[in-house]
Amino acid sequence: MQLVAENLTLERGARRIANGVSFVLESGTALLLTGPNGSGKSTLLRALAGYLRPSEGTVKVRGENGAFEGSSESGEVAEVCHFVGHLDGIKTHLTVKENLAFWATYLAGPADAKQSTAHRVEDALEQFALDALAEIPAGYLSAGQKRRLGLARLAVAKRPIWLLDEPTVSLDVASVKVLTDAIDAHLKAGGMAVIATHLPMELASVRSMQLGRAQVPA
Amino acid sequence: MSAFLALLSRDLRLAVRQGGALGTALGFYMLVVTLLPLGLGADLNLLSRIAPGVLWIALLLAALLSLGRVFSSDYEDGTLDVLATGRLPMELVVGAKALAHWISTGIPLALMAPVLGLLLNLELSAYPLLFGTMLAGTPAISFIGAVGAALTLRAYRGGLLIALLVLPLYVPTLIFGMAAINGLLGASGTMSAFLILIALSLASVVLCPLAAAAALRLQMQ
Amino acid sequence: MDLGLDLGPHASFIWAAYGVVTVVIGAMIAWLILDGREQERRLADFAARGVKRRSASRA
Amino acid sequence: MQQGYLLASAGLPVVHLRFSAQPLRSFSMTQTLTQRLANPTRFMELSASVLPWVAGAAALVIGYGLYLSFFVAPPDYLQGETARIMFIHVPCAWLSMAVYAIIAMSSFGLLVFRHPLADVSAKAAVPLGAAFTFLALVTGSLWGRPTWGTYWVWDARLTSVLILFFLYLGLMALRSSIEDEALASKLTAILALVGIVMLPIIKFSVNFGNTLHQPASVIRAGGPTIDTALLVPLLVMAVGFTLMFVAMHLKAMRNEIMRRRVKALQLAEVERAQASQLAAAE
Repeated sequence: MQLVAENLTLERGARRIANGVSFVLESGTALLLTGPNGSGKSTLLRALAGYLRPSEGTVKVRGENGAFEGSSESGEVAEVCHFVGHLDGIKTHLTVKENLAFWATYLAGPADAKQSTAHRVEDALEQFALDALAEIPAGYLSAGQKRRLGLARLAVAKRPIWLLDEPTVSLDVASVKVLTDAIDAHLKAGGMAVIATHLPMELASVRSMQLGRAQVPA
Repeated sequence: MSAFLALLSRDLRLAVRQGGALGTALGFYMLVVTLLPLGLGADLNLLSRIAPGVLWIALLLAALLSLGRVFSSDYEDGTLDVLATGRLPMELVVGAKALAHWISTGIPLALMAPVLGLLLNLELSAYPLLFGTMLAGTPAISFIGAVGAALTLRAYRGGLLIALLVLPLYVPTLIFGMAAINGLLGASGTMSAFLILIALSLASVVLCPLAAAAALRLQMQ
Repeated sequence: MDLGLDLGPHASFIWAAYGVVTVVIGAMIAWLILDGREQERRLADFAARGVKRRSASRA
Repeated sequence: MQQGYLLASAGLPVVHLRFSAQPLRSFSMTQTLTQRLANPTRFMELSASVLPWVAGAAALVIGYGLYLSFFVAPPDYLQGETARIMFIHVPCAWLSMAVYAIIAMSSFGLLVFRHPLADVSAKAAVPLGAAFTFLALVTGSLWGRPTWGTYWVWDARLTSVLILFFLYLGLMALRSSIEDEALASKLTAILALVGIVMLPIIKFSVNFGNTLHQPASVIRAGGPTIDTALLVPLLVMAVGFTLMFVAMHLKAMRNEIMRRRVKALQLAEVERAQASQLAAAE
């Protein structure tokens, strides 16, 4: 599987954020987006997920044999990706387990049919060291715990593309290790990840792309 | 379908856990119905004549109160972004959330209407009709309101703006809701307004999610 | 307001109607013209300083 | 110039028509006529030459219409002189609906075809439509006082025009409360389309009550029922008002395009300042 961005031009309001960004991401690799604040990392991730329609260029998913499988414009990329943004997407009135159980049902695809929802939730709780907190309302969690809960969503449904926006923010060293292990396992299983970060991440198979300042007109 | 039900039940569960929203809407409903006789004079004949209209208008306003939060809480905590990556089309996300609003707010308000009818000297025999027409009309209120809530997601002065956008669109619901009660109560006993009210609700259930979903997609950029 | 017209007992309503229309439409036209002048002035100001739009510089 | 990228790919040699605050970048012979008319620069040239003629024609026709309405048209045998209010009331009422239709069509053009001028047209038309709707209400009520004995009756047509006025207010309020202008345009367009779907339903619902208003009398099968002595001035005024609206709409669109150019220039200046700051730092 490949994630292909072709000549993306992105605009916010009347401001140009990115100009002519292209890349091909193969199965089993991660792409780190680096660059200063305001260089368009988040915007690029939102365009990959299909929230933001590029003013030029396309985002596509290609299958094993290079065949076209879908584009972000028609929402097909969104359906095969996990998006973890700055906000965790957590309901404070639900318990940790209820939060995950909802996402496990809501985001489930054909790849998840083998395992029951409860099973997937248990696995995710364990993987992100949340099992002790399972019955606690998410509103009581610390910032780091909330972040882990947000990231645990990655484990409740199998999706080949992970789009992570500054995933290590408010995580302690041990939790960063949990996250990098999860990403490495995901890559080893043939997944892909695009990660916006200002800190280097130690991953097995990684390329990086430096985003500059928004392009200045001539 | 399971994603739709999961979203619906999550929203209902949140409505129960948060609790406050429904209580506020019911309290507001009761208060408006209380204020009107105080303002209009407590002539029982007058009150029983205008009771259906008073109950409908107060219900519209009370439902409007809780509409603002339908999408904004999910937008603010990032849930909406993740909902958009589901297999469920945005139209059905809107449908599930508007349906949850109807169940958690519309139905309790409709149930409350006959009780408030007591205050307005409404005939006891009218209660089933009143509840029936409100049950038939409130889906239109939730679904049309969802369009307003979606359009004003990123607007400042959201609450007042929703009222300005949505109340004119509630005019048909109000008129046919009133006409349905009068038609069923009156000597003519005509059903036509009641049937139109049902048609209006069904049409808004089908059409409103299209507009609301388009509005939401634009604002997630 | 005598234009040699006898508009009957309700003349004031007729004059009021025509008056409101004149005032509102007049105000709209005045606003359109003033707004247009203002925008032209600002554009001319930019032209005088040699600032060009992104697209204009590329075409 | 280009940002860093992993794999170079050739730029697509396609002209993308899209909504933006600036005119389209380049023009090729392959563009269709509508695309060429959609170009704001072209619109500015065309409208500049057309506008004085439309405005002049509107002034002449309205002047002639006023002469007809006051000095030629006889008093109505039932309503007397007050029927003269009709000559301004009906054109305003007609424009209140026609302008909403134009807004709805422009909104459709923006949402579906992303026509660059469609939003300019919709945005420019809303305040004009609101003003004509307001005038229709005021003149109608001034006509109603001597005729019905009251300034306002809850008759079906008056009520629907009042609700139409609220829809206009909603369009203006929504646009003004969203900061991102491109987003505001599209959301307002959605609201305008919701409105055009709801209007017939609102009209139908309001009709459910009794109507005191005279039934539609100008356009109906079997020919108009108004006497030609009144009909001619009415039609002349309607044409005059329509021409006046076209002129005002063109002018408002021109102003809006200029306003957007000013914004684009301001933005270019900000970016330039940023660039020079960056160059100085290096």
